[in-house]
Amino acid sequence: MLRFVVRRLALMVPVLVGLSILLFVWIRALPGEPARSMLGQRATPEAIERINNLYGFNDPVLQQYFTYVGRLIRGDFGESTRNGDPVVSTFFDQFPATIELSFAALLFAIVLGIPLGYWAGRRVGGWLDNVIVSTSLLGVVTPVFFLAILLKLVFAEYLDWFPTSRRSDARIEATHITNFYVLDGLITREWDAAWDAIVHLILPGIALGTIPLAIIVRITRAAVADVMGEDYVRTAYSKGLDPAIIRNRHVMRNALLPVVTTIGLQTGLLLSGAVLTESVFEIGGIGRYLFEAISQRDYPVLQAYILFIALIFSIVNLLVDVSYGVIDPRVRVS
Amino acid sequence: MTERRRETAEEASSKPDSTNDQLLVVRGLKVHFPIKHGILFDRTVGAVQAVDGVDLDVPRGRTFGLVGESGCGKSTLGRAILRLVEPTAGNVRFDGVDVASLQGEKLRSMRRRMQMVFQDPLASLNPRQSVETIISEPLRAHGIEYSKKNRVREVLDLVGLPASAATRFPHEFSGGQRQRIGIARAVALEPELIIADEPVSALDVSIQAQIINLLEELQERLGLTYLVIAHDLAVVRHISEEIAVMYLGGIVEQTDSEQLYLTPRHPYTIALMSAVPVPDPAIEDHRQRILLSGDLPSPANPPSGCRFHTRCPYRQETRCDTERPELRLISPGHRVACHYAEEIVAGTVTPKVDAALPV
Amino acid sequence: MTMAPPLMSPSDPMLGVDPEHGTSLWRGAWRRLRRNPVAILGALLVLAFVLIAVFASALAPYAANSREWASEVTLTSVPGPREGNLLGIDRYGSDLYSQLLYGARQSLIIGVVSTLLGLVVGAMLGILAGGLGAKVDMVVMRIVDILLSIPSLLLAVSIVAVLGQNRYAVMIAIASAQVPVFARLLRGTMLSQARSDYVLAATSLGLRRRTIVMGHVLPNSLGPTIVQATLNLSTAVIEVAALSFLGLGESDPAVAEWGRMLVAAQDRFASSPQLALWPGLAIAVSALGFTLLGEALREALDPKGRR
Amino acid sequence: AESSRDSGGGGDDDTTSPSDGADPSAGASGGTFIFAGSADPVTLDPFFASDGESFRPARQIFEGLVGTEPGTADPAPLLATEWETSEDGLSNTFQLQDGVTFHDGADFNGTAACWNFDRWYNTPPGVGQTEDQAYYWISLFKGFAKGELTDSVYESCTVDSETEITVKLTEPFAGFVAALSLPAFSMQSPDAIEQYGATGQDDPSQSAYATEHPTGTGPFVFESWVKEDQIVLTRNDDYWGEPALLEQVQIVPIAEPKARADALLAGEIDGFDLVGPADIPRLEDEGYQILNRPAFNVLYLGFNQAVKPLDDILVRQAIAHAIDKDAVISASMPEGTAPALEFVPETVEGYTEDVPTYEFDPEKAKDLLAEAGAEDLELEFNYPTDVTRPYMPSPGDTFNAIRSQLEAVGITVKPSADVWDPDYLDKISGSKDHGIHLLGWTGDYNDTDNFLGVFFGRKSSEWGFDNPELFQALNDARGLPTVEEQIPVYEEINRQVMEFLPGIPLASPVPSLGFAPNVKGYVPSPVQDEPWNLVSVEE
Amino acid sequence: MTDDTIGGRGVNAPDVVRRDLSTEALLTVRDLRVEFGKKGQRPTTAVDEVTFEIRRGEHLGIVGESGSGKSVTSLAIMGLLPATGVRVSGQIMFDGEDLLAASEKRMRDVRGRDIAMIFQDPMTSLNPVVTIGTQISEVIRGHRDMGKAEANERAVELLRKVAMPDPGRRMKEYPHQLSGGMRQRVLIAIALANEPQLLIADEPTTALDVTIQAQILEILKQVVADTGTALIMITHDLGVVAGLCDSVHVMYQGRVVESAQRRPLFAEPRHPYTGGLLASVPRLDSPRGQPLKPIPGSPTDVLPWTQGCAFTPRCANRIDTCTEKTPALKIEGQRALRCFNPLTLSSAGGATP
Ligand SMILES: Nc1ncnc2c1ncn2[C@@H]1O[C@H](COP(=O)(O)OP(=O)(O)OP(=O)(O)O)[C@@H](O)[C@H]1O
Ligand SMILES: Nc1ncnc2c1ncn2[C@@H]1O[C@H](COP(=O)(O)OP(=O)(O)OP(=O)(O)O)[C@@H](O)[C@H]1O
Ligand SMILES: [Mg+2]
Ligand SMILES: [Mg+2]
Repeated sequence: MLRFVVRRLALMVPVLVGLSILLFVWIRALPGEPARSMLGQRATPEAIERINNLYGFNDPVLQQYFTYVGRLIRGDFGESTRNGDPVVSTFFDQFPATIELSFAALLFAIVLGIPLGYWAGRRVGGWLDNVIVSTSLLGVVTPVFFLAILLKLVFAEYLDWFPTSRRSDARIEATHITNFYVLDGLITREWDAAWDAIVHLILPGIALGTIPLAIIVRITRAAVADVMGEDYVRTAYSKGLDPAIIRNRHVMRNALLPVVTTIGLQTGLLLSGAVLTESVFEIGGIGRYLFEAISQRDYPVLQAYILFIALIFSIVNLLVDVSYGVIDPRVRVS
Repeated sequence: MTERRRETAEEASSKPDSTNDQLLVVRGLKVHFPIKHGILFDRTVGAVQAVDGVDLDVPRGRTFGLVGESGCGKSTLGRAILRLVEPTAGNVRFDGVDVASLQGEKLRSMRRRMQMVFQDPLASLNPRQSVETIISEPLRAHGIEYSKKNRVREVLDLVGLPASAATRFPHEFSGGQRQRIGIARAVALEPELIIADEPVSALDVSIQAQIINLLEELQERLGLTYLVIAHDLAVVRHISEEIAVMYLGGIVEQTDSEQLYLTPRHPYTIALMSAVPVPDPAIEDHRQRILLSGDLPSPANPPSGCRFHTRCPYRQETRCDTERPELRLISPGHRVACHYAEEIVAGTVTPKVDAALPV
Repeated sequence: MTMAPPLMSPSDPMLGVDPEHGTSLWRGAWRRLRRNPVAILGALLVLAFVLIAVFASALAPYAANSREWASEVTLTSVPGPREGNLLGIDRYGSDLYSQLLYGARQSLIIGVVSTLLGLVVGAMLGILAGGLGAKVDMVVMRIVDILLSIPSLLLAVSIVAVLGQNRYAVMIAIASAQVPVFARLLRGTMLSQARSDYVLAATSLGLRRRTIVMGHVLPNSLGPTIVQATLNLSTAVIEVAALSFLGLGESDPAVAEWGRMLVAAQDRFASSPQLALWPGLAIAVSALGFTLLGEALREALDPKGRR
Repeated sequence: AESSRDSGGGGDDDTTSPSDGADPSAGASGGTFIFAGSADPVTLDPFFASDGESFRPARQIFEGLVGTEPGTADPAPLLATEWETSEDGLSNTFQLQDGVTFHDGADFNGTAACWNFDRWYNTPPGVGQTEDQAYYWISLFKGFAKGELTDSVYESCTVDSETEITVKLTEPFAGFVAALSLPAFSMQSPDAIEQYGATGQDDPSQSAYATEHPTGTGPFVFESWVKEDQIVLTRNDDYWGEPALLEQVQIVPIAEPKARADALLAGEIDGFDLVGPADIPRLEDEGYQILNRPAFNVLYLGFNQAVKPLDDILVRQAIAHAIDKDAVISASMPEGTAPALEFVPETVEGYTEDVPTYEFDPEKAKDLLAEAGAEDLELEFNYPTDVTRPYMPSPGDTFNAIRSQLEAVGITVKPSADVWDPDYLDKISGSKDHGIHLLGWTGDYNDTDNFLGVFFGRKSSEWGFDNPELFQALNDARGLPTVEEQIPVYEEINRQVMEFLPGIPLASPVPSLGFAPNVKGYVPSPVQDEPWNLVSVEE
Repeated sequence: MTDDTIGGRGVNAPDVVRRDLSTEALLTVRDLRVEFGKKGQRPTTAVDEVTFEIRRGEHLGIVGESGSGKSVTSLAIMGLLPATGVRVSGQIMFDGEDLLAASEKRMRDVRGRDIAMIFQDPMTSLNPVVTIGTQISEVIRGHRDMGKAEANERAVELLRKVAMPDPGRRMKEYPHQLSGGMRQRVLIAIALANEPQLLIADEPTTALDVTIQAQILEILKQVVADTGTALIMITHDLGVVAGLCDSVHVMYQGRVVESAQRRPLFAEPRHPYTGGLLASVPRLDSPRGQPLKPIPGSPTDVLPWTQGCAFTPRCANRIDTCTEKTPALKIEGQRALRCFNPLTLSSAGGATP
């Protein structure tokens, strides 16, 4: 297992290096200059020139790349050209927000999706299956931001059950240690703050979680339907076991294998969706920030963030594979 | 002792060559599939020794049977002969031509002369091709002039399928009919050698005989040479003139069909023979059964010495686990790879009765 | 030795076979599709969508992007449904109903073109990887890995950023997000098909490698890819909207494009919700059509589905 | 004049504010005020900031020598009680407020004031000396002691006494005193900067001082900043002026105007800046307050004369006659927005009504086009997406309205939209590749050059014309030592510009603030100089 | 059992009367009929008119080629046919109780305790993600009030009984760590865990190699003999039946076409299908060169039973009656036969002594 993990980590290196080169070239292919973003509306050509010289934007791309790599090696990811914030520290400032959101979304998707998928998959073609499948399809085809706007309109503005935006209520005293607001609230025993953070996560979590939910429902359903037809389930029935044991030990434990993989694959989707959800709900996470970085040519942020995201993506997939090994003993040995 | 043994070995490998017309000559064939492991770059840390030093002579116009348990390397051997997998060592001469040395076009045209029939008839047919395409495509590929309608009909007729089958697709046929299509495709090229890898084991019992008979009839009509691979000793014995018994990548015994049945010499063959059930209560009730313990060891990590020694009821304290026995001629036309073949015949070496439970 | 079985009727040996065994695989799939109400619903939705897109100019009461009633639109109010304007006026002064119909055209064109583009490029990469051996495979798959490690929307956004804001940029952007998906899928199916016996058979028959890859492996591997393409049409329609939401896409604000209409309506959600609801619904329904069709196609082509 | 920071409330000339709640005694003392801006500040060290969101907390924490009259852009005493400019305009003497202390307890006095001037002038070369950081210093004072830019307008600051300093300039600078009202030139605590100002990074705007220890003399003391979430300030009990009524204020970023309105309606915030025009009726209907800032901006339709036939004055005039500014305003700007006559808003010195005007007259427009031989005129029309600026609350709508009007006179419009930053700005200011475009400007402080000079002071690819006379006139006007001397000159330049018609000034939209019904005492300022010490939130 | 009967060389003495068969039937299947049909589709009859009984300790063989309804019959007995789309009629009396009428809850008690089953494919019949130990002990604990440790002990004992090497260690292993033969032993252990009265083995050795098959059959024989369990052996391998079963039922297309004690059946098959099977299978002991006599056609060439004898299209012995009437299962002494024109003794190509 350890060998496997090490190997996978090692395999990530070429991908990340490739990505960093690709990104570097790509980002410099973006028209428009970071200098313009830095200087604003009425920047004079001289000022732009000075910025370009100062930051080396005029150097040959190759030279810029090596400078960049040189700094990377020293652990320096640079600073945002927009506001000078050190990229790493902003990333860690904002990342908790995105993780919290994604986690809420996944939680919603998993907690709801797996049972629904199970019920649908047990009787493929039954009325319950049809209801679940068609509802989950609706989930897939509704654009994330549209759903987000609708949820916000109905549940925050019209019904006033939930806050309209942001991660926390400014009126509630909260101490932030980790920047995971829910966690912070729990650590500091500021229960109201923790609760407030949870309440703020509900609508965005649902909006972001709906597509994963639909996907999880579908995969679970298919997996359950497949597993139900497996010989070992028939064996389990032939043993006269308690239905609950058959469901949990024999059906679900096997059906979860593809589901776990799918959950891992949702990471990319979640981050895409986070860009939109964070915009609608005004959450200061990396999604929104990254989008702004792209449109404003914030090279250092772009480079570092996309690399970080790719890294996280790979790590999540690694974790998925590892957890796969935990559930599936067949993977464990090899 | 050693001296004598070397002699017999030489004798064994030289003799068949000199005798009558051998269509296929295999010498020292090995196929090892590397097992790769590594942190960044794959290193080969071992190998699945699927085929590990096989000599084989298939006489022209005859049927040669290859029998052995699942995983012992039969299919790999068949494929290696056709260069469908690359052999690791050894050579294969087909009608005097070294198949291993052929490349590109030469190899391609050589393939026309050696064909294969597969175990799973459905899987070996492209589901998107009609029977007509399946049969005519190889003809086209080899630039063989043919009149489309006639040749396909001819071949179908040969394998006992109606002409109307030509326009249909594989999944519309029953298992036996599919196998006929597979055979039709193989014979369409008028090959000299057909390697049939488990040609009947996926078929219903009641159909197997049809296919076996078909194969026999085609051999008669077309003068084919067969290498029939199967795990079912009864089937192999039925159609083959010469049989080789394979165990864990190597051949342990080879002789003609009659001899093998009457006087099996290798302990594995003896056990195999005794394990095959016979549909006759009278015989079944009186049979002596030699049960082997355990399973086929992994070809990735084969036992030392005699590959069979871990399961062999006749295993002796010496040599069996240290020295790999060579396939040697012990009587005319009968070759066995066992150190104690003669002693077993003589009864000086007897099976251990106290062998462990079938592990 | 009798070989032709005496009773096998020479005219038709396949009497009374299982009804599933019709003819070719695709025709079998087609049969199953026709019997599947979900497929029919999906096909109807898609058909309606396509028809509307093609005949938008005939169906719409007003010209696209006419802005005839621009003077009646103020910052705070937009005329609602009324005589002559079935759904009311959009925020730029055109007939909302007409704009919705024309919007189908935009969505269809962008969706189809970008998916096709993604499919073609992805398929080419997939064929390279799956058909040209381990070295090419390694290189192509690393590239695909790299592309896949960037969330698709961000990839699309950065491409639009490079290519500028126009419809073609959007198409290319959405296509590029699909490329790795198709490449990977096709490569996977091709590699697994390449291991199957009929490929071995083709090799043993002495067919050329190209014939084997293009004539045997590829056709048998296309099924999942085609299913994926159908599903991706729905994603593409949604992604167009998402890009519009982020302010990227067709540059003319008044142009009839659902995503843009939906986004433009955002700040008037409270006073004129119809401006957002209709395009939102249109996106969802057309995406639903493609999804249903794709799902049904998947089931029809899935051998396991033939229970 | 008194500053609003002094007791006495809302200032003398009754403001544009509809809020009459400027009576401090009516406001309950204490409580928290939560205000939403549109983005997180970049830095809390205002010297290295140039964006409004960074200045918003800075206005509460810091004060400069000079403030503004509440509700206007006119300079008013703040930390300096009075000042005097020498005849030649090269020397300025400031009398300082006595008994003022920084939040860290240090005294504010002449030494501290000159320390600030010296700090600015001696900004180390490198990142800090770019317009990206020391934007206002560079654009107003031109140079530093060391580095690439050395021709500074600033010469020296001398401490005459603990309450008097003299600032010397190297050339006349009529806008000097007004410029000091910019938050960038706020007085900051020397001790705090010396203690926390060092940066590991070479970026001074991100020092520990600038993110965790901003220390000024203002009515509120910095408490905490959680990035992308909130800034918390608490009342400065030792404030030299009128201590704040509020116990605490918080500034939160909410990017979308509609989301800010939603948050206000949901009671999550007490007020916010930059109300979206579409949200105004919604808020008003619900009883929320909308306060308008006096417009201090201008939106215009620019012509790129590098593109034919825009270099033809007849074509420019034709377009001017084709546009119905009132219709454009009603379609895309908040109520109360006035059409613009020229390139400076009414509040700025040098504004005059006596400029050439071009009334809405489509027929005349068509005639002019015919006369110019440009009947089949096709124009690329550039506008930004995904942005709202105070002068451009809804660019898509503005574009759409103008497009319709242009099409009505037979001009074919080719829309071309870009993301504001940097694509659009790059295209307009950095390339020749554009046709007519929407752009505008919000003034920083009361200085005509801050408008006209910025627009027309030099040859630029935005306009694509070369008019040396105009450039020279603007250059000369800038060099006049006093505002009084400048006014007639700028009036003349305004006339000249409208004759030349490089673009069409469209409007000066009023930026609006939204507040909960119970917020009192907020005085909007055209230059956003809005200290919150008199704001109160009633229970 | 003793070691030497299984390990090494074992000798099976000719034991014609091996077991003490009680006279009273343990299981009686009467007129079993199973129809499959989805809504709107024509139902297909998978099993029809199946009648047989098995006594305690008896070994009964069901032979037939693929699709003949062997598995469906056994699943019907177990009550494991799918819940929807199936119609089962007839009677399955087990120990005096009609299982077809029993509730699902009651069936749960019966399954794994009174009746157990071993399936064909040992590779897929064990849950890949659950340890062997759990898979054995869960069936023990499911039917008996037994603690975990005790159940584990019993499981180890069972593994030892099926000659699993190193049973203690195997408990913690997963199915993929075992070879096919060992997995089949585990399945046998599971089936025998509660000492059922009836064991149904559905082609338990088809997926295994001959040498392993011999091991498994030997073990099966042993454990069944030890516990006195009645055994229904389902197979298409006539050889397996020949050495194991007391009586044999040959099925074709869902119906029993011939049943008899094994010796008479193999010695003189009467149904053309039985005879055809025996003549078409190559025998190891038959002299080379003796041609096989295949059954012509394929199993898909069938006539619905309603239109006559299903085997007619492939039958060499067919007469006109075969397509006119449906043959009934007629009992002639020790034998039951469903044929209008059965083989005579001389034409039976099958068994040669
Ligand atoms: N491509 C391959 N890579 C690695 N190992 C392989 C490969 N092909 C076969 N083997 C291994 O080689 C051994 C021999 O396989 P082979 O298929 O030749 O056996 P076989 O005798 O034909 O078995 P069967 O009767 O099951 O078909 C097996 O252990 C198999 O796992
Ligand atoms: N769930 C099902 N739905 C519909 N038909 C079924 C189902 N299960 C079995 N059948 C049909 O019932 C018939 C008998 O099947 P069964 O599995 O009993 O055959 P079998 O004799 O066990 O064959 P094999 O030797 O292949 O296991 C077949 O025609 C099969 O198609
Ligand atoms: Mg094989
Ligand atoms: Mg079966």
